[in-house]
Amino acid sequence: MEVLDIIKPENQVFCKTKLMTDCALSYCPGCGHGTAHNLTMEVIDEMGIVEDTIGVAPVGCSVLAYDFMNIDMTQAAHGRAPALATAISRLWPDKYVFTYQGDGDLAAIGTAETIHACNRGENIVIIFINNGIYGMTGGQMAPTTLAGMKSSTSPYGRDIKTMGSPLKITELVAQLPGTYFVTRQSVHTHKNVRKAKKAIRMAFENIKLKRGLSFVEIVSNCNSGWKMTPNEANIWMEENMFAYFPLGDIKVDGILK
Amino acid sequence: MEVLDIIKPENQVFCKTKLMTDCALSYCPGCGHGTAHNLTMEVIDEMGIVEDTIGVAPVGCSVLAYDFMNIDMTQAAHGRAPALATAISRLWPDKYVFTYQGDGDLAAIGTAETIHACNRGENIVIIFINNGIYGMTGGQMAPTTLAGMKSSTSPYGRDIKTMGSPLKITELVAQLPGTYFVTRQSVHTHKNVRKAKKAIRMAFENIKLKRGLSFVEIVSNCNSGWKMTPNEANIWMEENMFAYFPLGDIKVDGILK
Amino acid sequence: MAKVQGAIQVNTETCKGCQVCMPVCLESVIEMAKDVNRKGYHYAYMAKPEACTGCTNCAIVCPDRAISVYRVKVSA
Amino acid sequence: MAKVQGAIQVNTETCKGCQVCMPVCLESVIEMAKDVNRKGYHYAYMAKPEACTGCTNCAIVCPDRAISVYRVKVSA
Amino acid sequence: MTEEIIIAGFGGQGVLSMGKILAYSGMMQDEEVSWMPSYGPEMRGGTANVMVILSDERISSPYLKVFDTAIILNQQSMDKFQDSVKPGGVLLYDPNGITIHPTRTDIEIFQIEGKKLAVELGNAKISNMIILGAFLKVKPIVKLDNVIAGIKKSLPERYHHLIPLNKEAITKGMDNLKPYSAKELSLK
Amino acid sequence: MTEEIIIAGFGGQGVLSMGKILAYSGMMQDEEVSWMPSYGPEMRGGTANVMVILSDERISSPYLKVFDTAIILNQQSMDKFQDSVKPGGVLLYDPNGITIHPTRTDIEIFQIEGKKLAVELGNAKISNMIILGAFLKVKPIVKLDNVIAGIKKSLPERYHHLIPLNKEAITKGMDNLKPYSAKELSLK
Amino acid sequence: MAELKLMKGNEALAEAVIRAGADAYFGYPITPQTEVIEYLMAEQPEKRTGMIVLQAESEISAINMVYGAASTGKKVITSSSSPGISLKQEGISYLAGAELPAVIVNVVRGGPGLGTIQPSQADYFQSVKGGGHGDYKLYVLAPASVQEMSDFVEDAFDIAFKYRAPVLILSDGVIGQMMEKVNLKDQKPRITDNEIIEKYGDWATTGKKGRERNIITSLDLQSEKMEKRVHRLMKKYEQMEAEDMRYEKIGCDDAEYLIVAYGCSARISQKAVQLARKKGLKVGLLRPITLFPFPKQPLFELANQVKGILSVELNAGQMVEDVRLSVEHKVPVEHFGRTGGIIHTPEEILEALEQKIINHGSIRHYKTRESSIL
Amino acid sequence: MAELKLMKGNEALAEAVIRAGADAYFGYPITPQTEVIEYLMAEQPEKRTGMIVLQAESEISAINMVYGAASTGKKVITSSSSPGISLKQEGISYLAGAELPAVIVNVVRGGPGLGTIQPSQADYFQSVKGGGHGDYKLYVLAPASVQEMSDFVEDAFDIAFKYRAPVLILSDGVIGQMMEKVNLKDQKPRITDNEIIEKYGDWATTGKKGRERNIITSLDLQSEKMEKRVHRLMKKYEQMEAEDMRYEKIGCDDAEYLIVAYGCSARISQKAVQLARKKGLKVGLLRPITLFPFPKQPLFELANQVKGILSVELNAGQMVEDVRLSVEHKVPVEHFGRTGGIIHTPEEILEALEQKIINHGSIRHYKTRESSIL
Ligand SMILES: Cc1ncc(C[n+]2csc(CCOP(=O)(O)OP(=O)(O)O)c2C)c(N)n1
Ligand SMILES: Cc1ncc(C[n+]2csc(CCOP(=O)(O)OP(=O)(O)O)c2C)c(N)n1
Ligand code: SF4
Ligand code: SF4
Ligand code: SF4
Ligand code: SF4
Repeated sequence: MEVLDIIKPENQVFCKTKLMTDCALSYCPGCGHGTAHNLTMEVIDEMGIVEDTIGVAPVGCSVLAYDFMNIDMTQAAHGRAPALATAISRLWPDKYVFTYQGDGDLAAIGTAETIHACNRGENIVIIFINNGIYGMTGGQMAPTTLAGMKSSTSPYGRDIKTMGSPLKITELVAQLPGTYFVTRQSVHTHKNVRKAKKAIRMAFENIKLKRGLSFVEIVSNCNSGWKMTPNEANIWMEENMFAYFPLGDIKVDGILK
Repeated sequence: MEVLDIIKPENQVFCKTKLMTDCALSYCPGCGHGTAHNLTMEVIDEMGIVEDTIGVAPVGCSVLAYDFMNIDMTQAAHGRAPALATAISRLWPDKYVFTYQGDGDLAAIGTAETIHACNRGENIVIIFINNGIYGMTGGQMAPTTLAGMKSSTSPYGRDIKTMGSPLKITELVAQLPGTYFVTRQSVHTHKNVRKAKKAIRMAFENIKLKRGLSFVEIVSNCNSGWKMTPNEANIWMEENMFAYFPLGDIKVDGILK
Repeated sequence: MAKVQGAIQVNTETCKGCQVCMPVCLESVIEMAKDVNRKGYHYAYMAKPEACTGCTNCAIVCPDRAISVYRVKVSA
Repeated sequence: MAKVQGAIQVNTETCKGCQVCMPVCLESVIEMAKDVNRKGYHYAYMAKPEACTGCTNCAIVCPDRAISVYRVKVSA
Repeated sequence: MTEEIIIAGFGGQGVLSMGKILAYSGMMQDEEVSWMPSYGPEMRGGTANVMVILSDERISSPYLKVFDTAIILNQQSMDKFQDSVKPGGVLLYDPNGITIHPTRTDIEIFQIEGKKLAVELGNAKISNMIILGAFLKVKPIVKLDNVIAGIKKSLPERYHHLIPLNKEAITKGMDNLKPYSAKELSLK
Repeated sequence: MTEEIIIAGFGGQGVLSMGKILAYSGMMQDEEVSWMPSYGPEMRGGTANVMVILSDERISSPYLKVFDTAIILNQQSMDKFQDSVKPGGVLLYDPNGITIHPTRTDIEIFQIEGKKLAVELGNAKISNMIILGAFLKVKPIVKLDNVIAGIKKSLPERYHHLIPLNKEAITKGMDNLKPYSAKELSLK
Repeated sequence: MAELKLMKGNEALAEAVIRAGADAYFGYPITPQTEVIEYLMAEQPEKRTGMIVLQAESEISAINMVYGAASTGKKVITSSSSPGISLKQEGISYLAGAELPAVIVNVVRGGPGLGTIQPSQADYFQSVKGGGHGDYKLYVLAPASVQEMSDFVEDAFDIAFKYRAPVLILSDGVIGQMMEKVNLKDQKPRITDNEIIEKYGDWATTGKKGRERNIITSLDLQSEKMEKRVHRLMKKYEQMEAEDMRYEKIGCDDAEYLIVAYGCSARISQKAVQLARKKGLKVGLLRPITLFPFPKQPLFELANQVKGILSVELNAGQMVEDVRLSVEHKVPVEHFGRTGGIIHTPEEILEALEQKIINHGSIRHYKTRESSIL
Repeated sequence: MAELKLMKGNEALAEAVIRAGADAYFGYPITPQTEVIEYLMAEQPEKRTGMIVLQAESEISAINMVYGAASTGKKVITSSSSPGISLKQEGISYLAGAELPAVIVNVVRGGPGLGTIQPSQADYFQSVKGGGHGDYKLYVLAPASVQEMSDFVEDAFDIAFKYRAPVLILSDGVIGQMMEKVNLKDQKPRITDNEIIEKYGDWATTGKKGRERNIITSLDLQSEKMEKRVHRLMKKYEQMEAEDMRYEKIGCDDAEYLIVAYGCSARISQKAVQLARKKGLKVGLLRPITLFPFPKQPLFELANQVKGILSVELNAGQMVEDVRLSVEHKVPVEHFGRTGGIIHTPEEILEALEQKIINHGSIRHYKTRESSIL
């Protein structure tokens, strides 16, 4: 059978969601941000809640998320997205409010906002892209940078003694009564993508059920920051990042696993 | 035997340490701050380390700690004491650097500084006075205010749904690899005072041994803020605060209990 | 017994040639083109069309959603 | 058999009359004075001197360290 | 009419509330009023003061240096504010706890045993009302029923049963005002 | 002598380092130099440019609007900077990927097949050195050995084994410079 | 309905927030303005109007909650005092850059640093020159009475929404802590969600329903766009100067000398003017009600009438610069002010006026400092 | 020993920090100054001089680490860019209030808000009028070359310790990112702990050894004391004006028109002056090197010589106010500047000079705004 006979509208089984704009992603080739963006928009599309969704973009490579996600979005100051989301969801209790943040944004400068929004159990979703580095500014050390890992501000590798251990902020917020669903996923293979999408779906369903805060960490590559090709980066990620940041659910239905 | 025959220098078995100034404490009658101040100074006196001790005062009722503790002290911006202490101990590695902070200072505005100083495992002592309220400003709700507890900003009692649960910051920092000794004490009875002093002693010994961060929480009364007499407050504290903030060691020699 | 035949369509302008679609294609259908698109990327294309099962693995891992997938049932 | 006899000396000016020293005194030695000090507080005093064992319980719970404690051995 | 008053004493002596009731009373009879407290970390036993102005014109500055009347409840306040009384003005004070008595001869001075009389009334907390009464005896700038109305306004419902006691205290204050002349002292 | 240059192209084409080597070379012969890059979140494939000035006097503005020479490596840059060349100035460009060629007739225009020649040399990354060579053919403002010294300075030790290759690239650039006349085009 | 009450400035402001139909308050305690959040928590506006009150974990979180609320078209306000306001500077700059309507209240205490909790006006520069980064200004209202603490809340919201810009109410420890009679306005109904979607559908991020999506951001990676944004802001400020500048003149008609003062200093200076008039000195008072836009023109005109001007502020000399810029150095302008929490008395002000202006000609202004420290 | 190098402004500054014998750097990444911490981390000053470099969890933490280090008499520095500097305002006010020596670097980008990462000078007001709360000023150095990025580090530390006050190095994206030749100074030895205890024993909190204890605080609950503190600060600022004001004059001797510009704008304006001179226009340039203290006196004197002044800044009009205050409105002073990250060219500057000054008389200044938006 000829390819052209197959490539017909009626045979289409997958294409880009309409909730992503036509604007070309500013991300580096193979960067997980793109996949995470798409999964989030696919979930919102499938739930049919786009009219009631308000997103909060961070400061980081995904600062331009609002150029790509075809929904109402507000851009927050570095680290403060959870504060914005708190206010928005308090004032619009029936809206689906989510933040999309990187590890520097959420776990360094935004630590207090993250911890307290989680502790208050705001009825929001936090999507947390952990790529172990500050991508936007050119690859500096993040709270999640692994021990011995090189970055432009740990050029000889992260030294635990002087720079501290990689921070498992996700495990910390799981300790708080306010968090209802806490999970760690990745988006570098088809299997992981499918799992991650399920997790994001569950998170947004929790908003509908007013269950409190859902925290979805996505361990992702910053191949530019790591100075690898995308596929090298994904392999390195499996071998090193997953060892320290194991994938899977951490807290489900408010109960720690 | 006549009292006057007993009250002679040679018979003295206890008196105020010379490391407390003659300046009358500005604290309310029966406030635990005074006892905590004295215990800290007694430990430093007994260890003979006053010449090498640098204290960091917070913003809170104990902002004036430097008027009472007869040692070198720096007064920090609200919540930032751990950042100051980090710098001081990095630059003076052989000094005994400690912070003395209230719950609003350490667990609200100072959350990020607390978490990250603990995560870096700075070689300092943090003395954390948890009185479940903002004393200095007149009794507002603190992160540690108990569920249903009244304060001037939770006049009908803390509502968990809108204000979040009382934050167990001490249990959180115990999760971090950087903390070496984490304990919760009180100073309202002679028994507890003796235990608390041992804990503070151990904390300062850890500095000498460069073991990393020691975190000593002292659950204390704010009888003014709680609108009770000191003894009423202490009884209420035993019945209510200790139930949620149980006394005892949480992490010893870097191992969680 | 019915067998499926798939095909992918790559948007050669949005494709960044990152190659993350290659390892997830169990049939090794995809390769990168010799020439480049306007942004200078060697874009992906179906090197082995006959082998494509239309499983969508490549499409869902594509960060830029440059791949659309089509599938038909064909009787062997 | 040797018994100990204690005594406390209260700094009536720094005492704030908070009374936290009372419950910890197993011999109920301490009470608050009728009259007040310059700050207007009813300060603590030894109401039952003979009962004091000089255990220092009161002194170490006193936030203002207003109590000094003395002790002597006396043969019964 | 414009009356500029300062009331000063310990934190626990009801200084601020006395001023508040004065202000409310003035309001009850449609006067302009201002109430400017000292504030801060009010540790128990700290000193407090409040500047109260009642006037039939718009009040300019709520913060003043000199006053028509000073009501003094402890020694620190006596030392600090004795000289703030305008010549010909009034100084009213509770001798209880006062060791150095006023020495000015260009003003009217009165004593009121607020604390002592309050104990007689069986409620130490009421002394400030007694002193208020004494002040109103010297300067009847507000009518008694306006004062009562003012108390009603300033007290939460749950305390309204105390109003009769307050009234009693005020009259007791009016009856026990004692003029005091600095001369006597200076004669000795 | 003062030479004001702009170099512009894609992020990956070695625009900034070409400018850096020029600056270092100038420094090697004791000239004043300035190197002013565009900067920002350099996502791969973004455009980059750098303004380089070599002069025997103190340099005033490192940021300019018009230049003696523009070295152009992609279409966006051609569109943006063609008009920034001073009348009588030089425009040198790599035709690879250029669809709309320069049209000015009041300046000297040259082509250099940087990318193509680099592939011949078996290292695509070296194209910027080829282009640098071409530029030095047009404007021999720095001596070759100073350029080599400049490369040494700007490259980390571990890359010094590449210096011969760089030298080869520069000469190749010098040999392959092609003058280009906008007229031809406009004639068609 | 309207009510006459005796209230603290902070309480009057808090009550006015509810009555103005505000949707939310976010704050963190700090003396001398903690009564604002305490009053709101006690009043349970959630029950009265549905308004939300939340104690944030910090001032930074509070101002960013304000940013979030404002980005959805809600009427939102926060309050703090000097150190807390410094922490809000990034957030305030973001509000200005993203062109969001919001009200910020600063009940000023003495700085720098932890300083003192006593009254001060030392945050004038921070308020009018932009304490945050970048080219922006705040519309700054300076209440001088408890009544204005109440009235200015609605005025502030009106301006904030008229211009889609943050507005600052710059009060001080005196006005915040004192009690005066206050006429409370009637309760305004809160705007409904649907009204917001209607009215602000062209910008507010309320969820894209039947329209193109909205984006709130202060970022423009293209400089051309960013410059357009800055010009848009500058046009707003021009319009504020043309349409919404406010001030009050007291006894200026025959004045030979002028005092310029705002907030509590204006109240105290008013008494000083009375004392001066008693002495037969023709002194007037110009009280800027908006510190930005500053009453440049009225001052410029008065400069033709008066012999000299004294700028009275509870600081070491800040507004005095704007006074000089306004009168273009046509008459001597000097500064007087106490600092560190000490409040100048009417007597002190009159004395300063006589020494520095009446009995003293102009002095070189590039030596300003000297004249500014008392 | 001294060295001639080709470096970026940010790198030159970082290298100078090590060579000045600094004890510590605390910072957080932000464009366009991230090279500072990256360079320091790569250089491992801990091995070169024992200097400590730490990436803090935020700008707020960094400035408070600076406060801690400074309180023990150590030589400490931090750097950031506009939004990060706004977050530091409380800490900076604390440094000023507690009278601590420290150096803060702001490599300015365009605001407000997240704005742009491109060069700007829109933080002038924040820098010189006090972005933080309370009565304080920063000594502000404005480098205009990579050489000055290097040289001003030691100058800044000297001033910081001379006055026990925070010093700001106000740079911009152009000066921070450009490369020029730079003559690096020789390595200075770091001051030893014992020397600190010797030299600063009267205030630094190094542990009380053989002396009364030291206290570092910015708090004075007694207003009388707090006012004394404020007066002490004001005296320092007077002394700075008298002893440490810096500026550069270029072609001013015969100038009929004057450009006032600092930082990158001064460099670009210098070229504009050259272009003007080519056209036969007698234009001079006064470059303030210290923005506080501002060169009031030299400007005041030049006002007797020139016909008009153009204040050129990469912002919507900020320094122009200080220029007007300095010349006391004796000559027309106008503003020109691009914003949002766009850099004005020499040609644009000359054009503005001709339009706004040379071919145009004075205009009413209370309408400043109009003149300031291009
Ligand atoms: C207040 C402030 N500080 C610092 C920055 C500079 N900055 C921009 S993005 C970023 C870090 C981004 O890293 P991350 O959050 O991990 O997101 P990523 O880019 O890796 O996706 C920083 C520090 C800023 N814009 N604002
Ligand atoms: C930046 C800043 N925000 C707020 C305040 C006001 N403030 C002073 S003390 C305090 C809280 C103190 O409470 P806590 O830390 O629990 O100590 P406590 O007084 O109970 O001992 C606050 C909010 C301040 N001084 N600075
Ligand atoms: S820098 Fe890293 S995180 Fe940012 S787009 Fe590139 S790969 Fe992704
Ligand atoms: S307010 Fe509370 S914490 Fe503060 S001194 Fe009084 S009792 Fe202690
Ligand atoms: S994953 Fe997408 S972008 Fe990457 S090569 Fe494949 S098709 Fe192209
Ligand atoms: S505990 Fe101390 S302060 Fe309290 S009553 Fe006893 S002696 Fe006095």
